[in-house]
Amino acid sequence: MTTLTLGKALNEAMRRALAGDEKVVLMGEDIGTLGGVFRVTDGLKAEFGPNRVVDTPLSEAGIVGTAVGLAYRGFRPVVEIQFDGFIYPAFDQLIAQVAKLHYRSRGNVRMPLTIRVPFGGGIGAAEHHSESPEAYFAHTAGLRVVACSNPADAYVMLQQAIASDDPVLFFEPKRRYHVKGEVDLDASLADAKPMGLATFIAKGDDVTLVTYGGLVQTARDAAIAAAEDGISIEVIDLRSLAPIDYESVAASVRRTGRLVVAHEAGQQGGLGGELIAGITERCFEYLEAAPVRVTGHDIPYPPAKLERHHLPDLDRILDGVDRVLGRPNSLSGVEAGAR
Amino acid sequence: MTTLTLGKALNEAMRRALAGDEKVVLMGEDIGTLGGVFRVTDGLKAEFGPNRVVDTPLSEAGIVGTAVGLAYRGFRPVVEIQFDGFIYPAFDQLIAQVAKLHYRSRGNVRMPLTIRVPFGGGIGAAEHHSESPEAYFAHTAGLRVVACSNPADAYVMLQQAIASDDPVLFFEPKRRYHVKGEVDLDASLADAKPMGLATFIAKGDDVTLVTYGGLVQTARDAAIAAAEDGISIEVIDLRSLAPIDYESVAASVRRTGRLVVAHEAGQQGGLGGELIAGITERCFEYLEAAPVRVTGHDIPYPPAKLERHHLPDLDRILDGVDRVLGRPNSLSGVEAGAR
Amino acid sequence: MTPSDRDATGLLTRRDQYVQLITPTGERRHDPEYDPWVADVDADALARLYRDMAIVRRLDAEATALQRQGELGLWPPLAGQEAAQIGSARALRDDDFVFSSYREHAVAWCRGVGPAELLTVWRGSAASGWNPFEYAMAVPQIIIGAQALHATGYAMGLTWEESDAAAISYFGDGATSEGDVNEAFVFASSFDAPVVFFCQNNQWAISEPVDLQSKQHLARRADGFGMPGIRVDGNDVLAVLAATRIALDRARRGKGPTLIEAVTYRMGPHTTADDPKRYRTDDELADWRTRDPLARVLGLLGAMGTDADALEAEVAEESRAAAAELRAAVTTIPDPEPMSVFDHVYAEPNTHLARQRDHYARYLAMFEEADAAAASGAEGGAR
Amino acid sequence: MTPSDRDATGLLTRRDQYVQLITPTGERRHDPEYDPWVADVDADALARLYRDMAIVRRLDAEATALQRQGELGLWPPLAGQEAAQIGSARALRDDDFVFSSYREHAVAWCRGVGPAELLTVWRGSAASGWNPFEYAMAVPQIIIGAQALHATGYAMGLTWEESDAAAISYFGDGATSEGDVNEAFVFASSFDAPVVFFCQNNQWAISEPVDLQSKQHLARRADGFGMPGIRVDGNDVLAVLAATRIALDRARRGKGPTLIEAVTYRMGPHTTADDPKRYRTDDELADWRTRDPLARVLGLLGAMGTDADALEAEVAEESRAAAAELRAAVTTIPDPEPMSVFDHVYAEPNTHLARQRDHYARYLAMFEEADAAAASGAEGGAR
Ligand SMILES: Cc1ncc(C[n+]2csc(CCOP(=O)(O)OP(=O)(O)O)c2C)c(N)n1
Ligand SMILES: Cc1ncc(C[n+]2csc(CCOP(=O)(O)OP(=O)(O)O)c2C)c(N)n1
Ligand SMILES: [Mg+2]
Ligand SMILES: [Mg+2]
Repeated sequence: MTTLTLGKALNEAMRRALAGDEKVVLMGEDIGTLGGVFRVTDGLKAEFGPNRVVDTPLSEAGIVGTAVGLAYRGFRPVVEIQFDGFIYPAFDQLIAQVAKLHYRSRGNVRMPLTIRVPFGGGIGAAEHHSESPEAYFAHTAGLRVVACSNPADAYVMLQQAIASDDPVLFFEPKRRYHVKGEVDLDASLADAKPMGLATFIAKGDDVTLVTYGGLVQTARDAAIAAAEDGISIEVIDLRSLAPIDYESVAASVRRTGRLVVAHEAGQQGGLGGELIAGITERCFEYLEAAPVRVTGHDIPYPPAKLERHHLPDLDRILDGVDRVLGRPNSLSGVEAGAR
Repeated sequence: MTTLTLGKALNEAMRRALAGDEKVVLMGEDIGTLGGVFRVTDGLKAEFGPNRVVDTPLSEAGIVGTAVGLAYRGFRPVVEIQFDGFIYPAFDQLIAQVAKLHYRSRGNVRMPLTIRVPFGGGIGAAEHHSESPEAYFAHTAGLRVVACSNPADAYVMLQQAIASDDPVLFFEPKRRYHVKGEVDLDASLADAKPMGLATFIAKGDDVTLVTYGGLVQTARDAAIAAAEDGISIEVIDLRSLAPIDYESVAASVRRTGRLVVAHEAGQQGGLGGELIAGITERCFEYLEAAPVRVTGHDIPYPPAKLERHHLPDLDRILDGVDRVLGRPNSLSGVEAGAR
Repeated sequence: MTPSDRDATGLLTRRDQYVQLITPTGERRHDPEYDPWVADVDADALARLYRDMAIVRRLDAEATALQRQGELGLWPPLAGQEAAQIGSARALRDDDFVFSSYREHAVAWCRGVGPAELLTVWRGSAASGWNPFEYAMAVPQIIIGAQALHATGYAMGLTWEESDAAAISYFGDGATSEGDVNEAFVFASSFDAPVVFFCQNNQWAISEPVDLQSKQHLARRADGFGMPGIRVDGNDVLAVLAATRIALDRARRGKGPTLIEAVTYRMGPHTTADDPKRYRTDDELADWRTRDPLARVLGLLGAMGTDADALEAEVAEESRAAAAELRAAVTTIPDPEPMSVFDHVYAEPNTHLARQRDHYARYLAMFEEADAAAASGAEGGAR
Repeated sequence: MTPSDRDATGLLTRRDQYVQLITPTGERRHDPEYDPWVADVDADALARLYRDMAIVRRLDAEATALQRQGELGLWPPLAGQEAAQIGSARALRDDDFVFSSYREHAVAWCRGVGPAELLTVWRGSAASGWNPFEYAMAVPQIIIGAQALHATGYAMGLTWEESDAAAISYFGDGATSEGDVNEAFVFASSFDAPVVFFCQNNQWAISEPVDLQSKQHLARRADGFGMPGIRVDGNDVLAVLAATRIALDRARRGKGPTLIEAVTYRMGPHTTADDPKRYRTDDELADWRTRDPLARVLGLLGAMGTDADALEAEVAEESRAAAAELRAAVTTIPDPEPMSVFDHVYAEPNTHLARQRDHYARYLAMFEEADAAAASGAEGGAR
């Protein structure tokens, strides 16, 4: 076991992928000489050369579009989008090409791309640097979408994503890049837990709290705080956002009867809705209360000094827990219908 | 009252908007001389000239991006995206600019754009010509999203969208362009029903069936067919996809206790999930069964000869109705949990 | 790279004109720069190019007829662009890779794509007609310009593998307005990618004339992106062959990308769903008819001593046979199995899709049971 | 438009060189084509341009200091680009409209944007610092290249209104690789839009050198899009002023867009979060220091008989005052009200957002009650 930051764990995962398969190439803006604005690719260009770790022109559609061509040629491009808010210029190549080409070619053309996206807020950044666009991709057939939340997962899941023959949107919680954790650098991928499965972060009986990415730690803290009030929260790190590991979540909800979903992205059309609908379909008769969503507001990401009034935090998550438990909460007295 | 096709009703709406406000300009590919590939803008360039009805170069980001600049100058651009599948190159301008500029400018800059998008399948078209991308936009704060389903609504709602000071994604069910209906060309917008409100297409007591766009007619037919089996379905045409008129839907579900949502778009992360979550939050104690989603599969839009196996049709909607009613259905015997 | 280096390639656009080796009336125009590249093209070789063009013209007409008769859902005719497509495709090596748009039927034909494979997509029977790796030709691209980036990325991969193969991307005049095509120029130039950007300027993007897209010759676009641009008579199969060979040679020698603007004309509608009468004149059409790609070759062959009438008759016969084969092929295209709608969404197992697939299978089974029940006179569970 | 028309504008890029009117050592270089455009710039006018540059340089340094001291979240320094920004901004009319990127602080200053307004966004206190219509300058753009299309659309609107105002878009060398910028060239040229594309080639896009974006001079990009391109010494305020005036004049005369490549250098980090030592050498920096935009103007003014030392001292005094004003201003920027997070998402009432806003208000109220309860020693409902 080695102690690494989440960013360094990703770096090691790419080093191992580059060393293990000569068809793996990294592409992106400032990822080579600079090592990425978050230094996640630090040292890799020096080690593997400019044809394996490629500083590209400033064009996201260009990066993803050329990666598609490279996949045609048998490469496994690992693309870095510098910040979440800069993925939109590449949207057409991702939605109309990357996601569809395997289907459109009747399985002849594989698109084993990995699109790395530092995502989410909490770092006091300028606009367009704190977005949570994951729902756009989770709604896109042909893509797989995952989000890591800790160094150990980051190390394993990124290697699994690169090894996957399907295109994977790989979301990295940028506010967690510097958080340290234990990583087994020699762990074999063979017996590693598949990236498609969710993880139980904390066991509990009263409420199932599902989240992913940057909020997983917040959810864990919420569970600890709630325990002091005698509330037992089961925390699930979803990890895979498409497809969703409904078996794990449903198993938990059948025990707790209560579900809270938290994410930084806006509520309207967000993944919380998908989860609640999917769980309601599977566990309707087990539900003891309406599932609750604790999310970012449906607003453009606000200026840095307001982000704490936008992002779900420990208190807002606990307020959601109180709501699902029928304890006093911010909407107490507000008629459900009027909610 | 005049009998018009849905396409012609849209044409008349734009004619009236162009005549009523000199700042209204239409922009798009082939919308001028040709009158649009669906002829929806037929005759408007001849009537209002090339500076009001503008054939643009072949670039969706260019069209939307220049429309943003025109909005800065005080214009009200009405943009046509030729087909649903071609909106993705404009995604960055729509998500990072159009949707955010009013917020980003603290209310100083208005983006009264209307983005017209012929959407959905059922016309046996080539790939990229039958997409349902509405959920991407419904999840985007700052945008309004509406879908019309009949000539009368098309005529009024498009004028309302153009008159709105907020950007509106206006979805037109292309398979319904040629369907005729009664339109009051002189109706005043003042007392017209706001585009934000849903419409009750058929009254019923057993099940609430919510849909929009091209499936509204199918839902109506389903209600008629079900009536023969003694099942009374309330059909709601959502019309506004963001924001959703939850009051109307909730009022209905409180009476029926059962909800079925149908859309052509894929299920994973689709609007069905948002609706079910939103209604569960509001009507949990009224629900007698798990709400059901009847949607397109989570696949890239299939070749023409397979689209009938992708799109929800009358039988699939009725199967969903049977499911929510606990009548024999395709999943009878399948354990809910395993569903 | 200094601009003069680029000039040194001697390929910079000739202003207000284009490279032409065969005049519309069939005279051979001599060009010291381009002649050497087609020195090997004798009468027989030229006759083969004529044959290619005649056959694809006939196949294209047949496909249009098949659409009119309801056998195809849609067809985008190539009529008028035979020389641009044949001249460029015949310059390719088998291991070069083609990234085309939806109109390059003649290119597909040169790559060996069979009649049924050519029609499959347009019949709506499957998502694609052929395996891209079988013919080194990608699935045709409908999103305008997207394939230019794919060709560029593929070519970048070729350089990293130190291969001397090349990639070629076909797109139209309208496509030059899309960001993707311009970004492809940026990447190709930056990485000296061995890619040929073959732009068929057929004067129209559906109803929009080329000067709405650009007031400048499209080949001129190249210089600003640090690559040479060649403007060639796209109705002159010999000039197109020469230009493409020059561009491919540069690519193989590690000199990077080249943009070729082949000036041609779409004689037919944009697709069978289009009505060109709404936006262009008969005079324009008549004018371009005088620059027909096939007639001029027959003329030149005659001057070279070939019995043009005999060749024409012989090729017409071949074309009829090819057309008959195409017509026969269309009905052999199998209708897809309902459940195949779920195939190939993912390369690996996907829990969500597997579940959805299972549900739909149960749904279809319900009807079979119902039918069976109905057949046996019993009560069906489903309507 | 034939290429020769464009040549006739006399503005086509001068290869391997650029327009320069003041040498780095302060000699006045005469240029028959550009001199007439700055004939009005006497010693006083030149001194004013020096003053502008000196003050913005000082303001920029002060803002960097404020960031280091934690008063700002981030700051993208303009150091080194004073001449490019002042020379171009001073060519504008009040009714021309500016669409800039995030680095054009000097342009904003010329437009009259106040110190607090300039810092608001970088302090993270609000989504924007000023009302775009008050200064005819849009909210700065962070999405690289997007503003080029906005300027083009605005300019299209100007032609439809038959106004003789113009739009100007500022972007960097890296931005020329984005599709948006190239599409802006297409639209501007196609509609003869009165827009000036002002590209500050400061040699770097964060850590990426300009030749990764283009092997060709960026100004050369213009010709292929049917517009003139001017390559100018971006550290020569007089040359930049002349070039921008020429471009604006063309715009006002209905001649359409012009691309200006101002060759300059980013002397500081990309932003205060960047460490340039990781990707560029001290020698490069030293080399560019010899081409300083301010020193050369002082030199020329001296040769013109101005007491340069006196001017320098006087302006230094002004600059200190301006810097002090900036420092004082930053603390006057009000912190935003929590509930303002919901303001201006929509221009019209929105049912969903109203509900969400109400819920959040109740949530915040819950804490106030709790605090109040706690204060009065009672039991709080919330943690
Ligand atoms: C991104 C995108 N936008 C719009 C369309 C609709 N469309 C199909 S073909 C076409 C015109 C293309 O013109 P050109 O590039 O000249 O090719 P040509 O059809 O003339 O061969 C358009 C606008 C599309 N397929 N893709
Ligand atoms: C679409 C997009 N992609 C990436 C970024 C991240 N980014 C911010 S500035 C920058 C470099 C811009 O370089 P250039 O255009 O030369 O402008 P400069 O910063 O040198 O003034 C990059 C890559 C962004 N802001 N937007
Ligand atoms: Mg064309
Ligand atoms: Mg730069």
